[in-house]
Amino acid sequence: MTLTVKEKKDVEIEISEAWCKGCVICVDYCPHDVLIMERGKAKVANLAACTACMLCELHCPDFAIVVRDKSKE
Amino acid sequence: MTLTVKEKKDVEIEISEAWCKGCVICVDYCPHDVLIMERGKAKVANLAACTACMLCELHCPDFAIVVRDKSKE
Amino acid sequence: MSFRYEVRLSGEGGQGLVLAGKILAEAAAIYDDLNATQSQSYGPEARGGASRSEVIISDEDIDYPKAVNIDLLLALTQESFNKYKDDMKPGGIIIVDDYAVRDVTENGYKVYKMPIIQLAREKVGRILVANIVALGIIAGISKIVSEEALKNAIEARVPKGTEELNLKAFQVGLEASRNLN
Amino acid sequence: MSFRYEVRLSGEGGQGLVLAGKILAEAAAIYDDLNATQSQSYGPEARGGASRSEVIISDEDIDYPKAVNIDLLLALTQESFNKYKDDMKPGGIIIVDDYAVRDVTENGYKVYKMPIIQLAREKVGRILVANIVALGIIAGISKIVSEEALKNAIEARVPKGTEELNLKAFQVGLEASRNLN
Amino acid sequence: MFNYDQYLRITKFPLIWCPGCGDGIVLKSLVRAIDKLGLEKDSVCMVSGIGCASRLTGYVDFNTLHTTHGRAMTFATGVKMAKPDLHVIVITGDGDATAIGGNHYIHAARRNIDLTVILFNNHIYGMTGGQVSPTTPKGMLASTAPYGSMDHTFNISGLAQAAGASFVARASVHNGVQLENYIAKAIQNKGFSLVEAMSPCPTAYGRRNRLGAGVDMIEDLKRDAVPYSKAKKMTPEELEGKVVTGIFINEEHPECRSEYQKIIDRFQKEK
Amino acid sequence: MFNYDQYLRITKFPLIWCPGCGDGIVLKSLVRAIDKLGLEKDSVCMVSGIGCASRLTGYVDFNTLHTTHGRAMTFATGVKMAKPDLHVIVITGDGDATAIGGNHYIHAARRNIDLTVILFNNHIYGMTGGQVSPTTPKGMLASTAPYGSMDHTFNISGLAQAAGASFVARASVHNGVQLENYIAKAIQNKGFSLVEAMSPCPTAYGRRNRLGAGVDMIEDLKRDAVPYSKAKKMTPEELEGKVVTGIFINEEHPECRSEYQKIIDRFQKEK
Amino acid sequence: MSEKSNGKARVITGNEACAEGALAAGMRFFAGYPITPSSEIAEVLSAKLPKYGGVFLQMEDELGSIGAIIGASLTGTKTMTATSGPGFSLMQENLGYAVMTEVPCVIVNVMRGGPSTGLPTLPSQGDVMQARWGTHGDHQIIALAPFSVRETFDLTVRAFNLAEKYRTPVILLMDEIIGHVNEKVYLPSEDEINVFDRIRPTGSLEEYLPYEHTKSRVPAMADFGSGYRYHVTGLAHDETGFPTNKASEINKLMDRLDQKISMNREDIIDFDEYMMEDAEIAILSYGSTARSSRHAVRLARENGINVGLMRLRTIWPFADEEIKKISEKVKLWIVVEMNRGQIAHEVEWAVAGKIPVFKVNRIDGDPINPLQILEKIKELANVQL
Amino acid sequence: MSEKSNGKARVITGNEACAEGALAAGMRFFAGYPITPSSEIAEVLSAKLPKYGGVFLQMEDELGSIGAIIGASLTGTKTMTATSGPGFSLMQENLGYAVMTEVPCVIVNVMRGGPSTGLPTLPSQGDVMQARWGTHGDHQIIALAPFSVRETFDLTVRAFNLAEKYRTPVILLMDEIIGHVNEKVYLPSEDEINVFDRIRPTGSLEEYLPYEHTKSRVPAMADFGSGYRYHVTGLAHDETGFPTNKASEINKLMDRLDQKISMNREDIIDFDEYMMEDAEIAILSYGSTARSSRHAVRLARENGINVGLMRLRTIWPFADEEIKKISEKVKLWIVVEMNRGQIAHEVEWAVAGKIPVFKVNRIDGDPINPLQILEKIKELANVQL
Ligand SMILES: Cc1ncc(C[n+]2csc(CCOP(=O)(O)OP(=O)(O)O)c2C)c(N)n1
Ligand SMILES: Cc1ncc(C[n+]2csc(CCOP(=O)(O)OP(=O)(O)O)c2C)c(N)n1
Ligand code: SF4
Ligand code: SF4
Ligand code: SF4
Ligand code: SF4
Ligand code: SF4
Ligand code: SF4
Ligand SMILES: [Mg+2]
Ligand SMILES: [Mg+2]
Repeated sequence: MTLTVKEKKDVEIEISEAWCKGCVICVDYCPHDVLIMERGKAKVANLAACTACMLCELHCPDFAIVVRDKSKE
Repeated sequence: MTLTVKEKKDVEIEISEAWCKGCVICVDYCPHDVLIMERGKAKVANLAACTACMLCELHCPDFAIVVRDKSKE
Repeated sequence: MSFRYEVRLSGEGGQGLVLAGKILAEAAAIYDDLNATQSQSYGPEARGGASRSEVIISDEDIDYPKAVNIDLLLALTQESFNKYKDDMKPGGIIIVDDYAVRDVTENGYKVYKMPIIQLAREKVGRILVANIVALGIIAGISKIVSEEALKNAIEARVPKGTEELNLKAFQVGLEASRNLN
Repeated sequence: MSFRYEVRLSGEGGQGLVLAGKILAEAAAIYDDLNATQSQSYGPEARGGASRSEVIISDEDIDYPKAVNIDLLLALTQESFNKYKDDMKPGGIIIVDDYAVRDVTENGYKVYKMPIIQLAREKVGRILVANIVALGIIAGISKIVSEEALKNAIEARVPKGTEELNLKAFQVGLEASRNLN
Repeated sequence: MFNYDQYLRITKFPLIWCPGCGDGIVLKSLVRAIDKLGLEKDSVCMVSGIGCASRLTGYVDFNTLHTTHGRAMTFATGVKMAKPDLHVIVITGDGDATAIGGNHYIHAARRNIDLTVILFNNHIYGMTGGQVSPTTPKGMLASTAPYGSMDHTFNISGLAQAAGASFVARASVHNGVQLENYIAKAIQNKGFSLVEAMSPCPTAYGRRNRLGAGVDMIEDLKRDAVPYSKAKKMTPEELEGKVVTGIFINEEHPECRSEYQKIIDRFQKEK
Repeated sequence: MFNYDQYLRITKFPLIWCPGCGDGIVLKSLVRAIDKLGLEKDSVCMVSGIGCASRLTGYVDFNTLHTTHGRAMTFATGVKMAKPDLHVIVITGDGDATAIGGNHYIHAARRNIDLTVILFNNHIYGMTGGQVSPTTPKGMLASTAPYGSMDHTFNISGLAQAAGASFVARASVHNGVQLENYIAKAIQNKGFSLVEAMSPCPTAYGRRNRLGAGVDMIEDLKRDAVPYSKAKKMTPEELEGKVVTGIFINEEHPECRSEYQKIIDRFQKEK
Repeated sequence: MSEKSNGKARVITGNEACAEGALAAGMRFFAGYPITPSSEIAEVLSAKLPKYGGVFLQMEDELGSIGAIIGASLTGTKTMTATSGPGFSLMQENLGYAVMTEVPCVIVNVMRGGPSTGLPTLPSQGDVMQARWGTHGDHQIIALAPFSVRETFDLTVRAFNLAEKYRTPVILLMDEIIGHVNEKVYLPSEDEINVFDRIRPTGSLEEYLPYEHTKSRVPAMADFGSGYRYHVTGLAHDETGFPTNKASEINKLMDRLDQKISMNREDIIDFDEYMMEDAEIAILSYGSTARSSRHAVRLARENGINVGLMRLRTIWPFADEEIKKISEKVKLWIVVEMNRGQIAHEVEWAVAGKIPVFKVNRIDGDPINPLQILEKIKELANVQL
Repeated sequence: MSEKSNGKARVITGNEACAEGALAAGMRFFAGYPITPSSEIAEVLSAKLPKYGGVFLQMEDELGSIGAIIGASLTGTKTMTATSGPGFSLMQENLGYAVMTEVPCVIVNVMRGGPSTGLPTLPSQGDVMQARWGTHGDHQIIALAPFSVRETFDLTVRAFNLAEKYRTPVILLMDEIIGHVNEKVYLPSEDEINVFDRIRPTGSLEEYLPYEHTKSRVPAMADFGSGYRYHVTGLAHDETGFPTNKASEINKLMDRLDQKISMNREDIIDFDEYMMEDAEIAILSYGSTARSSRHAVRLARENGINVGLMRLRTIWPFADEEIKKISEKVKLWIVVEMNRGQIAHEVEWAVAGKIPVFKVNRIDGDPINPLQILEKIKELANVQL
């Protein structure tokens, strides 16, 4: 149920399909159009653009999106 | 039960013994020492001094004192 | 055989009759080792109006704590006398303040008209202790509790600092009752 | 002999199944002059989660308004199908959305897998009217209420201004069911 | 002399209140205010809760309603909404209105419903024998505050204002005329109007705190009174222990029942 | 990433809240604030009433208490008075706290008891399907206000201040970080602390009033937010329709349980 | 459940029917606080009352709601509130006030699962005894329970009529099933409905005794503002309405309050008998469980079992004498209800050991299925008959 | 009523004894709102609790008072509130919450005349049925009624013990006479008193089931803050304490709540028999009217009538089986109470018609005089025996 998108970048975004309710809030908050909606769930469309600003994670009401900034770990 | 003190003056003070609870408020308010307490009830002692200022009547909590200013009637 | 002695103290709110009843009960129960109950009736407002305090003294368990067959009635006001004079036992004792209670229709009772409030004012100096003066009179007339017990109970129960005043009031009452004999 | 026909509409909150049930009941009761009841079950919160709406249609008084022996089950989601598929009458009709409900263990029922939501989206243009598309399919397959009655009921019940859209949805459903034959 | 009798149920007299209780002075001011405004007796409805102050309704010859503890405001709201022509006056105590009845108090104020509330503030639960009230000043004794009241006290008038009242005033029984004037103004205001009447309770509050008889407590109220105009220029320290009297707010804002009438007028034909 | 899981009962997920409901955002801020302060999980007690917001207590791994409608404040008061070491946090809605629970709300504030109240203000009764609330703005529709809400709305924060609260702040879910900061400050304050969290209810409020989805309502909150510092310089007309955010009060005054401790300390030997 | 009438057929819920019945009975003031599963009553009335010139008011809580309807009723208006268990608990103090002061009003409780917050969206009949005894002090109460949407309309009207006739609050005990079921009904037109209005005084103000010990035991009731100025208090009071502590006056009041209900029990008590003529087994039920029971009776009859149904429309005062009478004809009772047997206890009391009383209960939020009852019937038919 | 003990004799009221009993039982948190005739309990405790390191809190109302004591109890503290009829009505919602969430606490109701404001200073026993059924939803309750000052002390201690043992609110039903009568007592010393404390969990947090279906039906209860983090809700819940709508889980909870009382009825039910050995007439009474009854029994015995007294100390759960057993030995019952026969109704139910049940009642604020009872005894002795 968990879609993990990994790329060679330092950022990793995890979206739980089971918890995501498709409210579009994360998409709305993302300053870099990283996220899109697909069949009622959020999805990472352009991970490369992600700056790990965390706005999406901060405001997802359903704890469905997790952004890992590995450079900070 | 009603003590009516009539004098030739224009003022008449009526104190209901049944209703008076002896709280001394009228005596305290009277600027001219017209009233005194006697055996736990208010009593007119010096009607002549009364100026019909009405303070006693205004503040008797038990509706026990009535001041009639006949000059005004 | 066991005995049950019923006392009703009546007057108006603020005359300290609940306290007097409690002292009487404690005297009997704690110091004379009898049983005793005290109860009171409230007006609709628990303040003002006629007041009633009842003490039952017995050498047995007291089941019913209300007076139904009164041995001794004290009345400090006419209103309270009128309201609470029923339920007297034939031959019972009625003690009234002679000034406040003018109208006593006495048939079959021992009636004592005593200047209770006057004694408090004149001999003790404070009307407030009329209740304790009355206790002295009750003790003297009824002998239902011992003087000693009542003194102890008074000392234990009245506000600190007023013990002497109250004991004096008790003494005044006691003596007034002695003068009757 | 009298008949009792039980319909259960299931899906998730927001799919309009309560409204669909109400329309079905009104079609039967008001326009086809039968008796009908509609009732629903709520989750603990009356919002979200699996939703169930039941319609009983009969030519007699309906005492028990809950489905116990279901003639027709509609399921728009897998979750609701799993939760509400019990109590089917042997030989009863099961209509599911072919995309959302993948897992149907059919033994002894007439199962119709229909692209209900897809029809709503593609042929009517709004997913929201899938409930009415489903009504069209139900009408076509079960014939338990007349097309006329359902059309009247839809017109009377849907929000003003959406009548045409909904009637179209109904028609789409109806036709989809006709293509089955 | 003022002829109170026409407004009173004198067969119920004497009043049950204790000697020196200030509640009777408020009652007098209230009657004079009604007389001054020339209100018909039949047009006045007085609603009270439970408490010493709330017994007032038994003594006045209006449509009178002695309700349950804390709920007077809600009964009054029902009366007013159902029969807006009545002048609805709520009689309540500090405990009745702001302890158990606090919610209805702030909501009636919020709605700005046309009620006139006379709140008798004696800093104590009088009727039940002197328990601590939300208005008992810090440090004062009460039967359930044997070591002195501990909590912050409500500013009753301030609370009504914050909640939405359109008329708020405070006066004390030491000045019966002022009280009368404020009550009259409160009745005239179309909206939620509060008159906080400071009234001594010698029995349940004064005695335990050695404040003397009612007459002494009235003297204290006289001494401590500070007019609002003057108070505005004083520091909190200077105001310590003072009783600010005056009209704190007197504004017009939309009144609940009148607003509802607009809805009725709009839809009544539609039935 | 922030590791929420350690504070959550994830087996109870997904949350019951509707898609786009803002309550989850407040929950997140709350968890981060607690983490920031480094509170022990065992030392935290969360108490809620009834309503959508109040379902929060089921999802957090603390000592959690889901009480009756409107009474959370009183249960929390009991917890705090009996076990002052616990950090007691009240989770409540606008209806829960200021309609049915209004009295306990103002009294808890009056006592300045050390509770942290997170009040989810979504302008509506969400749980019961969209009835009008004391905070529904005038003119807005609700299932029991089909012709538009008629009454004056409570200024929830202002009311807490008037009643005696020592910390009062407002933030909205559009700014989760600010919310987190205010909550942390509120927990740190020893006294009654209110954080009014503005949260969208798309289902029961947004839909009926055609305000779009949750995401749209959050955009509106973003648009309408005015910092307190700026708002102080604005006229009431300019503030019309705005949501003032910021810390309105942050003062120290005597706290109920600590004051009581003084009494215990004074008398405990006396037994 | 769809008795024909002049009107046209509608499909509405019990909650809607309750609102309609109230309007038909002349209710013009509603105050309430939302709670599942009763909220729709308020919602319908918030839209409709202004059209009738009436007032809808959402109060801050249930304590306030019942306070407001009592106040409004005193002005001569017919008033109502609606709630469910938790709110009903909060109304108990003022419910007693309405009994004591004899203020007509109708309180609707759409029962859901309890105790406490319990099962907010699921049906129950768990508040039946609370309706009888929820407020402090000895008192009488009237409570009605409808079993269909149409009957909800009818009993709502009746609730107002009884409230007005006997100057007393009347409780309408619905349950979630009845409140939420959509059902076909023909609602009666205005002229098909009997509406009773409280008796108002006609004499002079001086003669008016608002709590007069009349022969009917129901004193005339004046509207506030109509010229009869009088006093209303929840304290024990005399015939003039003023507080008293006199035992004789108190007894007079208490007896009258009791008698106005107990003397008129035949008028108030209402029940329905279904297939009882030759019944050997009698089922007793009310509200939605009476539907399951009736269904079960039909099924049992098909199985050749002589079973009938006594369906209470009036829960309080209790139909004990009527039950006693039936007990002489039948062999046993089965009491069916969505609680642990609250009314069964009263049936046992009424029957006083003459014949056995069995129970079919359910308290888990699921409605009682007719088959559950049928099973019990069969079991008892085999063993007992 | 003054059973000797080590202590020294004191003359105190029932209200004072209640406060003393609570302290002796370990009560350390009291929240209340004043009301006649219970206020003295709060007054005594406001002075004494700080001396015990406990907390006294006057709340804004009764709704808040019961909320506070439930909250405080969850921290592991023994808690109490005291009120009278009107306040008891206001506590009903949260009383049900305490039942549902199984939070021990003691609620004292010093009964005064009702309904409504009624007779605030006069005695009554009118809230007996309310104690049983006042809150919404089906539930079990424990209620005790003392008949003397000393027994008030004892039953207050017992109320706490039962509350702790069965994780449930316990109601102490006093009446104004017991509350206000001053009586001689010897209070027991600490070591003469049995105090029971709730069972606390000992296992790991992970294993802890706060609503476990144990054999005893009473799950261990953890203190908030002690490391067992769990969830408490008034919604129907499973063994973990989280809300559920599953019928099987709900039934499990409801049955356990019922069984923990019903399975232990013998332990909870407590009554006293006085001169019952050879009694032909049995009086049943409780609280202060049991004093009048005992007095009457003595008088009747002096008249040669074989009468005895069954005096209930536990009102709920009801001693129906015990009554049934006694009914086999006596010829008739007389139930004496200051209401219209609330417990008499239950006696009639228990007796189920085997022998007649008569009543002596009073509802005018006057206590029942022993002579009133004696008269009834004599009348029945003549007619029936
Ligand atoms: C529900 C309820 N709780 C408590 C009481 C007891 N009670 C009667 S009056 C009162 C307080 C009165 O105080 P306040 O309102 O200040 O009026 P006052 O007597 O001081 O005028 C209380 C607690 C009651 N009658 N009803
Ligand atoms: C005594 C009582 N009355 C009414 C209800 C029904 N009820 C549950 S939640 C709620 C209102 C919720 O509104 P709010 O507090 O704003 O919370 P939200 O759901 O909006 O988060 C109501 C009226 C109840 N549970 N208990
Ligand atoms: S972390 Fe920032 S940039 Fe990356 S997806 Fe989230 S909102 Fe967009
Ligand atoms: S914000 Fe969260 S719930 Fe909403 S769409 Fe994005 S991931 Fe899904
Ligand atoms: S009227 Fe004035 S002067 Fe005359 S007695 Fe009264 S107070 Fe004194
Ligand atoms: S003010 Fe009134 S009651 Fe008081 S002493 Fe004077 S006359 Fe009597
Ligand atoms: S107790 Fe106080 S408020 Fe009540 S009547 Fe007496 S003095 Fe007035
Ligand atoms: S109804 Fe509103 S508040 Fe409740 S969960 Fe849904 S969106 Fe959130
Ligand atoms: Mg006061
Ligand atoms: Mg809300």
